[in-house]
Amino acid sequence: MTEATGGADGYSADEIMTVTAARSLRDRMTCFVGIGLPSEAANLARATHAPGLVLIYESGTIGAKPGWLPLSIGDGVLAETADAVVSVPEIFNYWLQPGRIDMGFLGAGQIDRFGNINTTVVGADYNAPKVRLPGAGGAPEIAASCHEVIVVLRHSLRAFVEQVDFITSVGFGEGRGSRERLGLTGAGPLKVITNLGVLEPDPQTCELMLTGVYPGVSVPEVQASTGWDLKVSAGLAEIPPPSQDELTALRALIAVNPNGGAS
Amino acid sequence: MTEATGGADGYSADEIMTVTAARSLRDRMTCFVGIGLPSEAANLARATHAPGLVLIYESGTIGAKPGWLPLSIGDGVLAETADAVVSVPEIFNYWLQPGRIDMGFLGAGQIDRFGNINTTVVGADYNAPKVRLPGAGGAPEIAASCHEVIVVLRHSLRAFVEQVDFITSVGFGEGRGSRERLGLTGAGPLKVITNLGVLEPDPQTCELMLTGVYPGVSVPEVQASTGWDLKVSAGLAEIPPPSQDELTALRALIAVNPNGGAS
Amino acid sequence: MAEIVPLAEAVERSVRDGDTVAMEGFTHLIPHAAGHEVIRQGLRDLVLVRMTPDVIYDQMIGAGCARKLIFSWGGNPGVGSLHRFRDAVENGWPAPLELEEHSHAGMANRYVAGAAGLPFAVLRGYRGTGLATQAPNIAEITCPFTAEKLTAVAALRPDVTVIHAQRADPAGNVQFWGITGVQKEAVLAARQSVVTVEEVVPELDPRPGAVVLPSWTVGYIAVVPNGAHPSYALGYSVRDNDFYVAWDAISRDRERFGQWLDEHVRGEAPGGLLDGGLPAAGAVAAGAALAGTGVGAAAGQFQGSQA
Amino acid sequence: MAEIVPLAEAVERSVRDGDTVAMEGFTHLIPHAAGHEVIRQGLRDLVLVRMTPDVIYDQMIGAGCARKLIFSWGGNPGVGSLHRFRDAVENGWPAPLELEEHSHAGMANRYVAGAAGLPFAVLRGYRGTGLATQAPNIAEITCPFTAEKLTAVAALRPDVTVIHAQRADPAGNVQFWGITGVQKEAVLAARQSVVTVEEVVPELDPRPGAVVLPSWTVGYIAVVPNGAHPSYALGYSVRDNDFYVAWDAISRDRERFGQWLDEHVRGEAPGGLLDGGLPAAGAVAAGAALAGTGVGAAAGQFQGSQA
Repeated sequence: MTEATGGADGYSADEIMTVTAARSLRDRMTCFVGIGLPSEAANLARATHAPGLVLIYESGTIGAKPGWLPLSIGDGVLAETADAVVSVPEIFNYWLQPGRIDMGFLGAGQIDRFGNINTTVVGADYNAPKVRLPGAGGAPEIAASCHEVIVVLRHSLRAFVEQVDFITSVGFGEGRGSRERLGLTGAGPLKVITNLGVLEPDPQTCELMLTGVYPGVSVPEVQASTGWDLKVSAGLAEIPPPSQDELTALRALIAVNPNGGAS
Repeated sequence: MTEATGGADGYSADEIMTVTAARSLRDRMTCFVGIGLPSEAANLARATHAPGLVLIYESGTIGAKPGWLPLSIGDGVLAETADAVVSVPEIFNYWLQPGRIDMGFLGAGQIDRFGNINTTVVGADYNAPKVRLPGAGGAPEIAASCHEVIVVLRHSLRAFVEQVDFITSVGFGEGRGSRERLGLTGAGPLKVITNLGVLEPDPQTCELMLTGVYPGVSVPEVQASTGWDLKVSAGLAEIPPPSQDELTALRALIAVNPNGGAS
Repeated sequence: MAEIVPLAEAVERSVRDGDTVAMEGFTHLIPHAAGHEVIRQGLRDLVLVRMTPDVIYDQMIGAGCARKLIFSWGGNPGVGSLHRFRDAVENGWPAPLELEEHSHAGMANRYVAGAAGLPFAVLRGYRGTGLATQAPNIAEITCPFTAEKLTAVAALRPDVTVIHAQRADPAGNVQFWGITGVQKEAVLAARQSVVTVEEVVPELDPRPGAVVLPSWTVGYIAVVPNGAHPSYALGYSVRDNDFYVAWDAISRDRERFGQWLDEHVRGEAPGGLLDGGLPAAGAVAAGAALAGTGVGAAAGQFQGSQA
Repeated sequence: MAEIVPLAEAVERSVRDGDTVAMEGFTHLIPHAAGHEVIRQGLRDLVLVRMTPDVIYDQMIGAGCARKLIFSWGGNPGVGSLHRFRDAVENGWPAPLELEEHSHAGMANRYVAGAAGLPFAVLRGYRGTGLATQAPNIAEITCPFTAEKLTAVAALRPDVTVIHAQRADPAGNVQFWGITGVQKEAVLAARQSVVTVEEVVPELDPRPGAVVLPSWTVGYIAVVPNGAHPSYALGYSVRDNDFYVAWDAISRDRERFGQWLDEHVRGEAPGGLLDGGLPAAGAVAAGAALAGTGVGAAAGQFQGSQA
């Protein structure tokens, strides 16, 4: 597991990553949430500025309101607090597929310059992988059908690669126009949020570029952790640090998790 | 409405028709039931020799146990007494379509020599019908997918025709082999039960032939009410009259119907 | 987010002349009150969609709201024919009615495709029937794995779907139970939706067999107690079977139908708009003298085909 | 009609070496006890099917039951990798494991097609992914109405589906509620089924959100209280999250895994048949010394992909 780099004002790199991800969610949005970092960020948003955020888990729970971070997408608290619980076929067919969900919130094993995600195998040979990853889960269709997608993962050369070994979920494919050619209805990964900063697609090429860094993080530091020649946006911004309220809420959320966090 | 001809021993032609239809159902069968005569017969069977009969209505009620004859396929009593209530898409897709149901019990507007059913229009021109009938409902897929089908309708020249004006539901199509060519998985209409007797398909040609008559009904009488040259089975049988128990049960069933019978 | 508004406002803001409107409810929970509001608002040229266009569409067709009907079974359940429907088809009164007809399985799957955001659905159906050649939106499709021939039906995507439900909460979440039919699919397939409810309650406690439509999937909610009558809402009312039987005589005659409409639909004003764009009552009943439609034959024989 | 029998008998009468077996339960209601019985009976060469082959299939794969896995997400939810699964794929221990992998949406629709008696289902999915070219049973399909390109997936029809449910009644009707996953479809798609239940109750009173499988759709029922552990049965138990965390260390090492299996699975005899065709416990653990699989890297990064 990546060690969190210590933050400046008493917050960790993981904490500012989660807070930044949470800020990307607007109140009353509908949000398809994966377990781990995405679930942490979405639940933080709901606990702070977006109390009306509608959390949707692939287990079929729509409008779940967990009081703590669930360890799995099927924890009982999700069903017990949901507005509606539907079957797994229904959550994919009636809810995700038609483009009914505003935001998809994904993790990744590898991600490449066009935001394509690999969660299947590391290594060039599918049949003899260097590392066998868990596989697709709901991610391919979340990446295809949500209005927009946010990817949350920690920065490393192993994770940010020129080209993923296997495309599990399509970001911008081979660049601009790929999504349209494939008939993917959503806008794709509009933000990749890491423990160093934020990447967003270049509107012209759809290549991910650096648009924000956290306080104390330098551009070369991010580039050194990225496996392609990472371009920097002309409008590069320093991302505001977590507020005390955000930190307090995040730590409270993790503290009540029966298993001490979904990391 | 066809006037019931008076029966010999204190039962009507409609009563022996319903009793004969009920006898065709075996205990613990699953039976997809239409409203009207089919529902009467199926509920009679459940009240007499087949208490474990599983009644399935297209409203999504599986294992309904109504204490009286429902007027519609969506009466509250069906949902309240069912083992399971499912959506309308589900009843057709998961329950009827896979061939999970033993028996389909249908009515008809017209029926022809190959057991094809018309409930759409009377008259040669679909766009200027002589009589507009209700349409297909669930019948086409019941006729296609139940293991076997029983059709219950009153005998008349108007109803029993050489060729139906419109094929709403396929019986044996153009004769033997048609169902296989169309990919219909069920065996088709193995019995047509009327107020005069019973027709069954000739095993060689699939043409409906007379295999049974009620007491007091003559073969020429049936032939005179049939719009094609009705063949008579070598094994033509006289169908036993209703027993006192059957009649009592049928009359009790109809008596408690809040609207006096679903005829 | 659903808005809770008076029925007249809900219909006014969602339905336009010429729209494709689905009013669903499978025997149970039929949105009759909303149908009456559509008649009162004098909406015209609607493409009406419904698996079982029973009494509710008989009234709307007779009142002249419809240009076309997309359906799978048009009868008065357990009673017989729909006389206004038949008069429109057989005699073009009060206006010709274009038909597109399907089987129940086909209609249900067309809604499923609409709800699922797919352009079509696949079923074992229609093969060998006259429907397959008569109706558009039905095509043969070949399984890419087994080469088996099956049937594809095109997705239904109504402009507006209207349903009746037992309850909503103040946030606009909707809950209905009992025979739930195809209403979830019909709402999710539509661009806009109107839900009439028996009541708004502070909280929707879970109910066995209940479908919940989250507020963000619903357009307008209107509180209309007994808004399904003569259909019913399980737990609130029972089906008025007597009305269905009585409808046979009311609807058989154009004049009597017109009088019924004036008295029981146009005469009621549940939420204003009574005078908004309505034809004079007399104009609607005017064609009645032309009647003599020969309907009613063989109703008993044909109802069995509802299954 | 379902038969209520001991678990060992249910498995013995329904599962054969080489069968395609689906054990479903989406985090909730995972049929762990039945999985252990399959291990105890020494079944071999199974094609295991499951959307989320988590700890239950890690155990069965490690025990040598499986020849092939058809799945969409193989991880320890919220914890990390499945080490036995990875050891089989990366090192062929205890036997090579053939993979056929899909997305969740694809797997769910494959069960839907199986339950619906269709040879395939259609979805918006897979397009542009490596899955589309890697896995069989995925094909492009063209809408006959719009010419749009979509994806077809072949139906799944397991020989046996195994699930865990809260309750059954004496007639063999089965009821489960909470997160109900894909279990209805998995049972209806299969030729045969085994359902373990927390208890048999005289009558299944209706429950909010409950799925009922009528007795005539189920093969065998076995009463196994807490039969989902470490998964849970809503209303009966809570998810043993500590066990999932502990499994990471147990499963990381072949020898420790073998000991765990001997102690907690093979050492238990819930219904006889303990000595029926089992390999000696030592033989299973024998390969443990060959370990050093390098698993465990990056688990934290990868779990996010579960969504």
